[in-house]
Amino acid sequence: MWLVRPARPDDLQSILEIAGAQGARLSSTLPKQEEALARKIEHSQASFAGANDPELPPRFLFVLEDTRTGTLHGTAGIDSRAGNGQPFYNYRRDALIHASHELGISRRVEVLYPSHGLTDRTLLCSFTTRPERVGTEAFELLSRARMLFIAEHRSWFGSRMVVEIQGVQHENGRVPFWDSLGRHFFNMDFQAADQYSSLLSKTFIAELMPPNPIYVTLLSPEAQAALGQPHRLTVPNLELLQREGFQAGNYLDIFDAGPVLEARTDTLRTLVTSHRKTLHGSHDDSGETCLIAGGEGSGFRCTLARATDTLEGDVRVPVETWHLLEKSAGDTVRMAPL
Amino acid sequence: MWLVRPARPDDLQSILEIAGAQGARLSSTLPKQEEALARKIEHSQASFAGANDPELPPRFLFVLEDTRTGTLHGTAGIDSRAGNGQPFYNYRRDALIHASHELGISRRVEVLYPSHGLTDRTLLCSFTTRPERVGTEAFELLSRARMLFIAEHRSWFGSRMVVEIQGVQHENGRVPFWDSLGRHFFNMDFQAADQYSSLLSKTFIAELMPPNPIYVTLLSPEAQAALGQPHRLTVPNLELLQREGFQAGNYLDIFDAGPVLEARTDTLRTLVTSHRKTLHGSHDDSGETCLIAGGEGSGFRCTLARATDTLEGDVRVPVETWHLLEKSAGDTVRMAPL
Amino acid sequence: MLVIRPLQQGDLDDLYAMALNAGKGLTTLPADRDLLQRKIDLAQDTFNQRCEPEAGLYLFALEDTEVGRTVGISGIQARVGLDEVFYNYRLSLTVNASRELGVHVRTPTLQLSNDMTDTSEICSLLLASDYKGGGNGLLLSRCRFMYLDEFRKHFSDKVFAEMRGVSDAQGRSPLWDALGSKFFDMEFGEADRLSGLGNKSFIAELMPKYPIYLSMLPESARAVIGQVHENTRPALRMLQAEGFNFNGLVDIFDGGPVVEAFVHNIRTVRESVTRYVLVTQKPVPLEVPPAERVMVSNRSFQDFRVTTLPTPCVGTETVRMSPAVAEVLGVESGDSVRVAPLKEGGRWPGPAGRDGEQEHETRPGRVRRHRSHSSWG
Amino acid sequence: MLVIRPLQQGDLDDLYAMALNAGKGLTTLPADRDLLQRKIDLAQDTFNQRCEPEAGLYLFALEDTEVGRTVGISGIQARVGLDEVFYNYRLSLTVNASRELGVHVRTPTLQLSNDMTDTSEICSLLLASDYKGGGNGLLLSRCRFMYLDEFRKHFSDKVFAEMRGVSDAQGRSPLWDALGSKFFDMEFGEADRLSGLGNKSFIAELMPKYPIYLSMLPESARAVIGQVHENTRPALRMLQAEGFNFNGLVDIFDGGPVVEAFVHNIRTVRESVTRYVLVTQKPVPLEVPPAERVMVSNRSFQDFRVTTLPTPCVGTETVRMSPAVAEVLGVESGDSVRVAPLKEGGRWPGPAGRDGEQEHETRPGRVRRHRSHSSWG
Repeated sequence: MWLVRPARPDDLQSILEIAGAQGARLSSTLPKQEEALARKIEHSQASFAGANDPELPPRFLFVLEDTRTGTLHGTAGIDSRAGNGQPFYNYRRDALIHASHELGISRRVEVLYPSHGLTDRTLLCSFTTRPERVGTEAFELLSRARMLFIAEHRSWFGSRMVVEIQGVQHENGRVPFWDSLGRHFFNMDFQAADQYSSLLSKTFIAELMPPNPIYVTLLSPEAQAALGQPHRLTVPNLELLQREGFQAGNYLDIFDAGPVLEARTDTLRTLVTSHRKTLHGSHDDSGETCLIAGGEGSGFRCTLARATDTLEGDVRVPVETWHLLEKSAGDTVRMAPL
Repeated sequence: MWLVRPARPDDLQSILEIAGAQGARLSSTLPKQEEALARKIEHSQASFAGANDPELPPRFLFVLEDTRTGTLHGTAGIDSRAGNGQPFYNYRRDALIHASHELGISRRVEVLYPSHGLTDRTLLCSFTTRPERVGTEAFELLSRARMLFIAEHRSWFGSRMVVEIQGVQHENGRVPFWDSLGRHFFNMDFQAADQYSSLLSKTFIAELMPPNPIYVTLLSPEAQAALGQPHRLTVPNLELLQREGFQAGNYLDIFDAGPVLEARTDTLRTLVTSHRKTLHGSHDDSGETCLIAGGEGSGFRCTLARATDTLEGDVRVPVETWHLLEKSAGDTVRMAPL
Repeated sequence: MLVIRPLQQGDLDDLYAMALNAGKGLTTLPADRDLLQRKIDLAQDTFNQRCEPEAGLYLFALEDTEVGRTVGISGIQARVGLDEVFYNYRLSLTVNASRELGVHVRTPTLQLSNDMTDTSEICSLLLASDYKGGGNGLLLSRCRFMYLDEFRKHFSDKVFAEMRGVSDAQGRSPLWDALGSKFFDMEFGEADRLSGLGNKSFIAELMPKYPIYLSMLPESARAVIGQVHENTRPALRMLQAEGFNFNGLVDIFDGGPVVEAFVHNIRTVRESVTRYVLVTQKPVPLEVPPAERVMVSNRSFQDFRVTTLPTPCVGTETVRMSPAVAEVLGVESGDSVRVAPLKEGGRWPGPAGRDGEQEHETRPGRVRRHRSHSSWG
Repeated sequence: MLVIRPLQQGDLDDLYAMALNAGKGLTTLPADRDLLQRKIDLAQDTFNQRCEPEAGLYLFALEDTEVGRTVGISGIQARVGLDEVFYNYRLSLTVNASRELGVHVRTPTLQLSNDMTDTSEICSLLLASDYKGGGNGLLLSRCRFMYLDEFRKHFSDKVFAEMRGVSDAQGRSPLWDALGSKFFDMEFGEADRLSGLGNKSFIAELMPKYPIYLSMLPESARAVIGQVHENTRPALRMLQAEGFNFNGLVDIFDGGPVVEAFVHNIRTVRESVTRYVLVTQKPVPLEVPPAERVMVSNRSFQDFRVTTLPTPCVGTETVRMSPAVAEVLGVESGDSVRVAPLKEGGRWPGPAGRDGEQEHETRPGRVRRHRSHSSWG
C-alpha cells in the first residue's frame, strides 16, 4: 500500500538516498547535505504541528512510503510562502516593441526582467521519486496528496500557487541558459549555484545576479531556445500539474529558464473535485481507485483506495485503508477521484 | 428609439460637438480636431467594409443615435489591434523585494516598467456620451453593442481585450501622476500630451518617455495614491465593463496612471450570453428589454427591444425594431439580455 | 603655399571630389552635393555670425594657393546634442561580489549616455590623398586648436573628438554585428549613413535602453570597444600628443572611442604665443621638415588664416615673413599673430608656455601697432 | 618639529582621541578602538609589505616630535573595490527630444557605478583641532602625493578622493532624505556607519538598481548632488589646486563628489625635484609662513618621513638642513631627498618641473653619494 505522510527525522537516510539518486540529472529544492536536510525535516515537523513564526514561514515535506516494506519512494513539499520570507527570484519574460514610424520598422524585442512578483505565493516543491515510480498511480498520489492537504488546511496557504519546473539541461550537465547568462555573473557552474540556492540565504543572488533587464536577443541561440522549456524528465510531472490546472505564465527560473507554472488555489482540480466524506467499511475490493486523506497537521495521511460511494456524504473503503489513515468508522476523510 | 450604427462622414459635426463637450474633464481617444476626426471616420468606414491593410489595422467607430430626432448621443470604438501597428505604451506595475538577510530588513519596492505587453490586443476605446445618458439603458447599449459586433465578426478580433480607463484628474485639470512624472520629460501639460497621443504617431512617446523603470516611492504621494485609480466620472463605465468581465491587471496608463482593464474575448458576458435568433414579429410590447443586433460589417445595427422569446432559435420583437435593424422576418439577428 | 581659411562657396566641387575619394566611413562628410552645400552655407553663416553661436559649424579649408584648389577640410561643431540627441555608450563597470561565496566578478557594461550634450566637437577632418604627408594633416587638425584658443567663449571648456571604430575591408563592424544589428533591422553602413545625415529619431526608437552586459557579447565584439580603426590610429596618436584622453564613451554603432581635452590643456594651446608681424624681403627657406615649422594664425574670427613658417622666423617679439605670406594671412608689419609649433617636440625657440605673450603685453611701448582682426576681418 | 611618518602601534590612544573629537561624518575613521587598532595593524603590514600590494592601506601620522603626540592622520588605500564592492552614483545626462513637437528635455540621472574599482584612493585625513593652520593640513594631505610619486608602481595611474557631501548640523543629508531613506529602512548616520565599517552587502541588497531621474527628486536634494559639506570646502580647494577634478561620480548616500587626478598631473608631483642633503650647523629660521616652506621627504618606502623647511634652504643641487631635521628624516649629508612646495603658488627656486632632477641625473660627477631609502629604510 502506498502512503503519503509528513517526513520524520528517521526518514533522513532514505530521503538522502532518493535525493542523491537524482544526481545532476534533475535537481530540486531538496538539499543533498545531511545537516541541511535534517534542519528541513525539523522545520517541516514544526510546520505540520502548526508552528507559524513570521520569520520562518511554514514549509511542509511529505514522503511516499511503501507500507509493505517500509521503504520510501519519493518526497514532495509545499512552501507556504515562496521565498520563505526572502525574495523569490524569477525572470519575467516581456516584450518591448521597438518601432520607427519614419523608417517603417517594427521589431519585437524580448526582455527578461528580474522579478520578485511571485514572492509569498504558495509553492509546490521538492518533488522527487524513484525513477520506477514515475507516471504511476503512486506518483500521482504523492503529488496530489499535497492538494488534499491544502484543501484540509486551506487557511494556511495563499490564494495563488506556483511550481518551478526544471529547465533544459543536457546529458553532460550543461545548462544552455546558465552558460549564456548566469555563469558570467556567478562565476560557478550550474550545479554549484543550484545547491547554494537551496542551502544559503538568497543574499548571494542579490549580490551576484545582474540587476538590469536582459535582452533575449543577446543570449546564445541555444539559450533562447531553452526559455520556458521543461527538462525532458520533468514532463510526467508537468503534465500531471497541467491536468491539475497549472499553466505556464511569463515567469522563468533564473538559473535554467525552466517554466514557472501558476494556478489559483481554489480552482485546482483536486480542490474542486474533492469532498469530505464519512468513513465506512467495505469488504468489497471493487469500486474506483481514488485519493483518500485524513488527519490534521502532523496526523495527515493520504493513500489510494478502492472506494464505493454509497450515500451522498459517505464513503466505503477497505478497513486496511482505515488503519493507514489512522481513522475509524464515522471519522471524516477527504477524497478525490484519481 | 436608440440605435447604434457605424459612424458616417455626415456625423462629423455631431461627434465633434460630443467630443468637445467632454472638454478637459474627460479625455478619450477621440480626436477633437475636425480633420483628424474626418480621417478617423473614413478609416472606420473602410474597416466596417472589411478593408484590412496590415499597415492600418481596422478601427471601428460606432455612434449612438436617437432615431426619433436623428441626433447623436455618444460614440464608442474598437481598435482591432491596440497601438494600431505601433507600440501600445503602458506602465506595468511590479514589485521587487529588497531584503537584507544580515540586517533583517525586507522592503517591497514598487516599480513601473515601461511595457508594450498589451500591443495588438483588441482595444475598446473612444467611449463618450452626452452627460445625461450616463448610466442609462442607452449607455449600456452603446458600450455592449461593440461586444455583439465582436461576436458577429469574431475572426476580426484577438483573443484578449483591453480597455484604458481614465485616471485621476482634479477639477482644475491637474493630473497628479502626470505632474509627478510625465511633465518632467514631455515638458508639456497633460492635455497637450493626451491630444498628441491621439493625433500623432507614437514616435514622440518613444523619443520623450523615460526609458528606464520608475520607482513608485519617488513619485509624489498624490501620484502614488492615483496609481490604478479611475477618474470619478468613469465609474459608471468601469462598473459596466466589470460586469462584462473586465478586470484591472498590472497595467497603467502612461500619462495618468488610470487602470487598464483586461479580459479574454471569449469569456465576455455579452459573448457568452448572446445567441443568434431568427427574427419574428411581435405586437406585444411586454417582454424583457434586450440588446438585439443585426447586419454585417457596414450594415451592422444594434438597438434595444422588448423581446418575447418564443421557441429556442426564434425571437419576437416589434416590427419597428426590424426597420431599425434593416432586417425582416426570417433574418438572423444576435440578441443578449440587458 | 598651403593656407587654412574658412570654407567658402567655391569649395563645393573640390569638397565633393574629396568626399567621393574618401569612400565609406566618413559619415560627417558624405559624397552628397546637397548636403555639402548645406554645410558650406552653415559654415559661412557661422563665420559671419548669422546663426546662433551654439548652432555654429566652423569648417576650415586647406587651400593650395598656387593651384587654387581646396585640398583638405576640418571643423569644429560649436555644440552637439542641441538639435538632435547625441548618443554614446558609456563603457562602465558592474562589480558583483559575494563575500560568503568568495566570488568577485567584474562585468564591463555599455550604458546609453547623452553626456557629451552641449560640448564642442572637433570633426570632419579630410585631406586629399595627394597632399598627405609633409605636415599638412597636422596643420589641418591643429589649426582648430589655435582657433579654439583664440575664441574660447564660443566653445565649451572641454572639447572632444569621435574616433572611427574598427571595421573590416567590407565595412563590417564586429560590434554592430553582435549588438546593433540585433536591434536595428539594417546594415551597419545604412545605420551609420542615417545617423550621419542627422536623422536620429530612429535611434531613440530602436536602440536598446537598458545596459548591455559585455560578457554576453562575443569576444570579437568586446575586443573592438574603445578601439580605433587602423586608418585612424595616426589621428588618435596626434590627438593624444595634444593631450586628448579616452573619456569612457564610445560610438553606439562601431564602438570607436571618444577622446576629450580641456581647451586650456591642449598642447598647441599651451605652447602657443603671440608675436608681431615683421614683413621682410629677406628670403627664408620655406621647404623645411614639419618638425622645423610653426603655425602662424592671423587671429581673425571671420577670416581666419593659418599657414606655416620655418621656426627660425620666430623671434622673441616678432615673426618674420615674406610679403607673400603676409598677404595670404592678410596681415601687415606690426599686426599680432599667434604662433605654435606644428609638430609636438618640434624645435621651439625661447621659453615654452604663454609667458612670452605676457611679457609683451606688459611692455606696450615696444608695440608699434596692434589691431584685432576679429573686429574687421 | 612636525613630521610625517607611517602610523605605528603607539598611535592608538591619540588616534582614538582625535576620532572622538571629530564627531560624525568621518566614516573612514570612526571612534572605535578595535577598528582603529585593525587599521594600525593593516598599515604596519602594508609598509612592511606583509600584505598583498593591492590590499595595502598606507596610513601616515603627523607627529609633533617635541611633545611626542600624534596630531594628524592621512592615508592612501592602494586599491578600492577588491574585497567589498565600491559603489558610486554617476551623475549622467539623459536627453529626450522630439523634433516633431519641438521638445528638448535634459534630465540628469544618477546611475549606479562601480567605475572606481581598482583605483587608489586618498582618504582618512584628520588633523587635531589644536594643530589646524600653519600649513599642517597641507603637509598632512600633500605628503601623500610625494609618496604616490615615489612609489608609483604600488598605485593606480589615477587616484581619487571622496569628498564629504552636504548635511546639516543634525547630520541630516537632503539627498539621503529624498532618495536613500526611501530604500534603506534606516537613518543616514546608520547607513553611513555600516558602510564605513566595510559591511556593504546590504547596499547590493537594498539599493535601487535602476537609474534615478533627478527631476523626480525635490530641489533640496538635487541642489546637493556633487556639492561638498562646507567644512570640506578647504580640502576640496586644496585638491583642486593640486589638479583634481570632479569626475562625475558622487557618493550614494550624501551625493558628495569624487575628485580624481592622474598622478603625473598632480601639482606636487609635477613640481617636486630631488636634491642632496647638506647637513649644516648654520641656523635657519624655521618659523616661516607656509608659502615660504617646502616639504622634504626621505624617499623611504618603509620608513617614509616628511617635514618642512624654509624655501631658501633649497639650492640648485642640495637642500640644507640642521642635524635635528636630518635626524628626524633619518638622512645624512649626500642622501637624496625629494622636495616640493608646501603651498601652491609658494616661492620656488629655479625652474619648475622635473627638469632640475634630470639635469642632476645626467651629471653624476657632482653626486657624492646616492642611496635609495626604499631598499634599506
